[in-house]
Amino acid sequence: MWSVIAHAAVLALLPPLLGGVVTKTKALFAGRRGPSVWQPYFDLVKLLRKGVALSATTTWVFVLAPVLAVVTAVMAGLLVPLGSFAPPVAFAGDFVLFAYLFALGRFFTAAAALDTGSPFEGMGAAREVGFAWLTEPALFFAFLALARLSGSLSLDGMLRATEGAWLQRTAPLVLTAAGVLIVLLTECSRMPVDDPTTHLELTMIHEVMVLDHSGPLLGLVEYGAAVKLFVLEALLLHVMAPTARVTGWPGLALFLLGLLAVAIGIGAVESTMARLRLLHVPTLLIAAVLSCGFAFLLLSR
Amino acid sequence: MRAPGLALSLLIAAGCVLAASGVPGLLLRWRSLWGPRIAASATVLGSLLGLAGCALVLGGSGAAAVSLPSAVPGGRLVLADDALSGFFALPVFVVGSLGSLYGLAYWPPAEHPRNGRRLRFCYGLLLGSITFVTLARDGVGFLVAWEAMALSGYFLVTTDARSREARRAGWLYLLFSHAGTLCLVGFFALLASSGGGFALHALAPGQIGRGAATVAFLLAFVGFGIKAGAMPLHSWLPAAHAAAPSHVSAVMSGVMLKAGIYGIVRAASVLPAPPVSWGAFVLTVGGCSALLAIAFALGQRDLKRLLAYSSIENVGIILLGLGLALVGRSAGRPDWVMLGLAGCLLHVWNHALFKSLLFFGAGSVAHATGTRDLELTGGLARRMPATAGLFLLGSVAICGLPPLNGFVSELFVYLGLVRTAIAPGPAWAALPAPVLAATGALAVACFVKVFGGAFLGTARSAAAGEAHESPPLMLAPMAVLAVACAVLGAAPGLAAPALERAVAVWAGHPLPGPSLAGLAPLGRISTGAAALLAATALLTLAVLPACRRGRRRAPELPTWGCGYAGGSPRLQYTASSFAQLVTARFAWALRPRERPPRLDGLFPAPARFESHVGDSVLDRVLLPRARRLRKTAARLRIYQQGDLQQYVLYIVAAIALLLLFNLPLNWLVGTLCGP
Amino acid sequence: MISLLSSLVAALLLVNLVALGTSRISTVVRAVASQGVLLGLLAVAAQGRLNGTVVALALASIVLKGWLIPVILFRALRQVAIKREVEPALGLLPSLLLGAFATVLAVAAGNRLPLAETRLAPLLIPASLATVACGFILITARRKAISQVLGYLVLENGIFIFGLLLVDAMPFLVEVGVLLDLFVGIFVLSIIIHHINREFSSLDTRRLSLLKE
Amino acid sequence: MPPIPVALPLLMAVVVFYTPSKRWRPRLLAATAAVHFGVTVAILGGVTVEPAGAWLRLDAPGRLLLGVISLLILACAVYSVGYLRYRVERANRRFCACMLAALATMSLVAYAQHLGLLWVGIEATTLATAPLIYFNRTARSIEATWKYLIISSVGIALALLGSFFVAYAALLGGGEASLLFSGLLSGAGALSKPWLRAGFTLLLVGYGTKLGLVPMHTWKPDAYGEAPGVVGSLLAGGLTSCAYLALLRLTQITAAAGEGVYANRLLIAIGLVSMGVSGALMLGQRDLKRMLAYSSVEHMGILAVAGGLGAGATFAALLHLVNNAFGKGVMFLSVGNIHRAFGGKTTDEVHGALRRLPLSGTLFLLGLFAVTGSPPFGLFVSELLIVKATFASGRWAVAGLFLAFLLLAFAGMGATSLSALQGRPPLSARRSTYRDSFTTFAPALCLLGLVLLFGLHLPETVRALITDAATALEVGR
Repeated sequence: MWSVIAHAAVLALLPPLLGGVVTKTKALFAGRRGPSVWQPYFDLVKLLRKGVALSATTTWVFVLAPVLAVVTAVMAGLLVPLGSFAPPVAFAGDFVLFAYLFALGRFFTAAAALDTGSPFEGMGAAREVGFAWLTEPALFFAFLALARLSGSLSLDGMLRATEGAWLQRTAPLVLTAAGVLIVLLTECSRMPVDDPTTHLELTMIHEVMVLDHSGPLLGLVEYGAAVKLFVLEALLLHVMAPTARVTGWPGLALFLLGLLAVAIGIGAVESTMARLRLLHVPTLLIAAVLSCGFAFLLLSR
Repeated sequence: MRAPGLALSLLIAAGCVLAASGVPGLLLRWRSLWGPRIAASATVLGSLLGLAGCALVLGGSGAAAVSLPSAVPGGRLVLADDALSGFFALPVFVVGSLGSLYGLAYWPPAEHPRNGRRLRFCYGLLLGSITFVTLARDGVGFLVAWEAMALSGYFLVTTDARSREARRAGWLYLLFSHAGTLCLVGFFALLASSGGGFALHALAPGQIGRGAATVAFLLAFVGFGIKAGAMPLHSWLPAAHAAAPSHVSAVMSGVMLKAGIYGIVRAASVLPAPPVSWGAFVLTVGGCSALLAIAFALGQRDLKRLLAYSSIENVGIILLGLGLALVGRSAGRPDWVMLGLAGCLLHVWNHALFKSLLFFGAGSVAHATGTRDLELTGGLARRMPATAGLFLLGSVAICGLPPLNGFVSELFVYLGLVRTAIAPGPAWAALPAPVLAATGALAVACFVKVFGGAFLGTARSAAAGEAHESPPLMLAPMAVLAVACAVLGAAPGLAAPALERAVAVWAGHPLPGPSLAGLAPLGRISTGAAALLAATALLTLAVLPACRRGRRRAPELPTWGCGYAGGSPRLQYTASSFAQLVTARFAWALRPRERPPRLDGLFPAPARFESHVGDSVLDRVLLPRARRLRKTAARLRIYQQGDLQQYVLYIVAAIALLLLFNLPLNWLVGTLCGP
Repeated sequence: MISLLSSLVAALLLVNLVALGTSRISTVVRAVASQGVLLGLLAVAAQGRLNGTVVALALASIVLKGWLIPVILFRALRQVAIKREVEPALGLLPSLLLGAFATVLAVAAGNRLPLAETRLAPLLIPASLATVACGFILITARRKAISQVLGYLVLENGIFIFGLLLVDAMPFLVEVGVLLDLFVGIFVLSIIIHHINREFSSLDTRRLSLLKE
Repeated sequence: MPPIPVALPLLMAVVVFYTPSKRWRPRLLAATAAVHFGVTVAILGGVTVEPAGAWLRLDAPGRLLLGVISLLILACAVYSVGYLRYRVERANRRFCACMLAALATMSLVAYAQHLGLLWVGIEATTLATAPLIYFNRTARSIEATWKYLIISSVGIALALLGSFFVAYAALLGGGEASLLFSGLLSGAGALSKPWLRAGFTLLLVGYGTKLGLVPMHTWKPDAYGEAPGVVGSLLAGGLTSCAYLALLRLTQITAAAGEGVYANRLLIAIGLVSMGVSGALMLGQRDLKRMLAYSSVEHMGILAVAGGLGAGATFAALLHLVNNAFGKGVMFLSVGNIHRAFGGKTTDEVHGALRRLPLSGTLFLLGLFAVTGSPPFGLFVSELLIVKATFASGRWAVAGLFLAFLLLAFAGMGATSLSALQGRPPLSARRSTYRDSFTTFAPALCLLGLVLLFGLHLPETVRALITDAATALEVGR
């Protein structure tokens, strides 16, 4: 019971912090002091208080998209275990739901971008869906590998099976982790795939899709993005660093620390790497597919 | 027990009523409004009868059979019903009746004087013949119903016989269809030659040799696969669906293709002891169909051609399920069989529902704007909101996204595939799972393009600007289908018993091991769907007031053009450029014909860029082969130029050949034709 | 007896070569007519005895092939007013050589075939095959329509020779039917020849190639 | 004393020939055909007993053939009444007389029990039908007639030589050289093999010329193309059936003599070649009647293959014979109407036949599906049975080629026919006087109805007729 409440609370409250940590890390790397790690919370509050400006061309799809972005991300979050705690919801095949929830969110975000009728947003939407078709197979190869490893059909079982498998099954897990990392960077539109802080619309992916959102809607978009980052980070953390050995609350604490570490790592990646040319992104994604697929083939011997 | 006989008689009556629904209209004058009305009401009546019959069959009342003497000596025309037939017959009645209602408003006699009556007659005939296809249990009867279906389909495709495009599409369809029928003739003849009569019942393992069984399976797969539109055999499909009236396209894509699937499923259940290679073969074809077809769909501009390609993709998904079931059958794994076939069958229903919904929507778009070109539409969501909403629901469903029905069937297939992965031994059978994932993501891209291109943004043409909402008679059928999609998606448990019975019929016996509910999280799906809807509703209500206020404050606010003020509809990202990022990756398969612009000098003159994605198999493989064949055949003509002496010499030559060389010839022919 | 037979057969084969070797159509008609007469005699000689059927058969053959049909053909010739076969598809000498070769071949083949008895067959079968071959050569090597009719007649004669081996097997009625068919056939053909000459103002079969693929 | 079905039409032919009235001749023709059909029905029904002569006897195959011919020619005769009304400018004396003569000679073939008599009958059919081809009196029709006469006569002459060979084989076998089928069949074992083989080969070529098997088919497109449609149906339905029955009888004798394998291989090979070549020549064919001629060649190929499949396929072969006779009847009669209405028969002149002639056009369309073996028409059933027999005899390659050639034929016929049926009719056609009348439409409709019936449900009498014929032809195979 407590675990469920804790899970919900963490899922609801923690995500913006990760974003703050990433920004902070980048600032430090850049030698600036940078905004406080709590800045995302302030931004959210500010946005929620603001009014909405709706373009005359938009329809209800435009409003529905941010809502679904949040809802899908949160629901996906309810499927991943946090540390030693089992997720509130776990059942055979929930990994499919996990992946398809994000697809649902993507559908509406892209549709909303087209809804504005702005050339730039259409461009961003095209890139979003145009890259996703390579991240999905990578993710599913990862799931196959984990399922083969664990013999389980639910995310919970899959992610716990990495427990102890690192010793004898190192290579597949490294490959899987690498693939999942690339998937994360792409899905959360991070370097080297996308630069969330750029101001050149022509080069953006995710940010350009939400150019027209404002006020609470923008707030929802930002929050949804944060939750998505959080969830995928949790997934990645489970694959590459099993923390479930430490059971109970300490385990949860340790896991959250791990999440912060991952966030710092992402910050480091972002500040040390340059953004790839858009034409080269698919190559990176294919590399992800191949590494996860190779992991599966190694395991299915 | 009377129930089985009752179910069968209901289904037969339904078939007859449907087949005859268009006949009264033929006797009336084309201008009379009663022809369509009578046809529609007869179709609805027949469909109600049929639905009752399906309900009984799927409800588990035992199977019955009737038989009449047939033209084949010792053969009989057998009609029988079982859960499998009922399962495939149901979409006929649902989509058929809704389509006829839609047609009342979509194809009124006033607008189509010449072909309305023929259209309605063939439409009824198509529905009736498909019903009998599912009921027939002997080769001759099956082929008769099959050909009736194919020919009525041909006349429906060529409804607008004056347009060259429709005639060409129809001829292509007819040629493919006849090739398929000949393969089926071979299939049934082979079964009969080894299994005895033409009756279509499961053969005993020893009854047919391994080689013969494989040849039979391939014949059936090609013959039925042509109708189903499996990937290398699909070339007739896009043109035909684009040429036919929309409610006909809905029936063809939603129901007629499924007759092909039914054939493959039935054949696979009739042939004994499938080797594992069959399953692998079907999985491969299914995977290729799904992935490549959706890529082709992304390349299309014509809305209905796009939907046709997406039908091929869904057929691919269905085949994945079937292939999994076959693998499970040869590996002796009931859970694989259950999940695979359940996914296959449920996706048949689902695709029937959302694809006909989408075709109805496409019809409404064409009806309102007079074009099917996605580059000329746009901004319809504000002019025809109801259509837009229903179309959006259909798009979400066909992408297999929760909480709608497409997700459920794909989940079954995924579960089965992953079960093969966690089973000990080689896990090659799981490889289609990532392919299916990529397909799903591409489907999202494709239908975002469709919905965005047609309904979102601003109108790209004057016609789209003056579009009008469709009449209720066209909206109501779409609404019914949308509700059905939602119900199947939210409560898949409703379909579980029917699915299990159908699977039991296919396997020949109730499967051991856990039930479908035990294998797939049906309950969790329902709760998840409920939660998703509830959360969305709450959050939407939360932000709605703010949006209202925003609208009221600034009703005429333009979109933020990143500082560029002079926005024009032509500046919008077009559907084609939206898809370009993906289609470029698939250029090796799509082979787009591109005419790049010539840009030179510092200030290049205005240039135009053209790109067109045809059907590679047709344009690059079949048509060249056909041309070469014609050229080779024409070379024979020079031997027949009207010279009598030459003709007499042929006779002498024939004698010489047959007489003087009769021994070597004998040997040659002997090696060729056997004893 | 045998000597008579063999001399008749030799005459037949000689007539074949004459028909092949001349370009004057009236000569060919006469050749065919004489062949008809020879066939009648051959029928009697082959039987070696005079019973009703044989005599009737011989008479029928002589009357039809030796008299009636030539009359018809001469009438046709007069109507179409042509004298000789100019520029045949295959030259006269080549076709002559070909005929001779075919005859030799037939004789050679005749000695290989399994035969019922050694009196008639060794003579008649090669003769019949050779005549058939000459008929074919006549049909295919000549261009005038009427020459093809003549070739067909020679062909028929060859078959008739073979028929002489089976007089007992072949009921008289059938023999007469065969001859009747032949007669009617020639009759119809001569009519058609007349029409061809009217429509195409020539008997050259090269003109007869409107119908082709 | 010759039997009535032979004597009656012969007599009436003379009567009609000397009938002065142009209007009465077609009616007499139709009446005679009707009476002939009545007599035939009576005979088949066993009402009248037949004189069991040695040479002229109606055995089971003969009964089947007689029924087919009689019905087909009845349809043709009724059609001619309406047809000749549209061709008042033509003299119809020869036409009517020759139709009756053809009926008589074909009936003679059905009765013939003697190899020589059979030959006489078939040669007579050639002569009787030649003037019919020449009906139009144009240069093209003369040429067609000439080629028909020469090629068929040469072929038939070879058939006579072949018959003599067979007789000689019997002579050599030591038996009395009777050419009665019963005698040949009973003494088949003693026949001398080389002579029999040679004889069968010559007979195959000879009667194959009448059937129109490749490469002896060259006369067929010309004759069918230039003859009136009704004559085409007579040739393609009746004449070919006679020749095919003759061929089957000889195959039976050859098989009984132990040369079955040889005969079967020859038949299958020549049949497949015919199917392939005719299919190739139908591709891009622009003349409707020539297309039908090649389709007839193709069906003869199918029949040859079926005949070569040995016992078990005989029923299918005979069923296909019946269906083909009636199906070709439908096609030729309706294409005759189209020819009348458009004043042409190539796809350059004929467009939109479905709109110009709704009745005949529809008949032609349905006939197209019928002769291409689409369900539910009778030819589909027979082809299905033939394919089954092919598989059953283990000839997989033959079955594959068979199906491939069927598709080829469909591609050729379909493209040509549909381009003629669909589209807008040219102005000239819309002006022309021809309209579908009862007599020009009903016969084809009835034939199509029969083909459809045989596809859905074979009536017991017809089935018995075919089964008896099949069993009689399978004795000794």
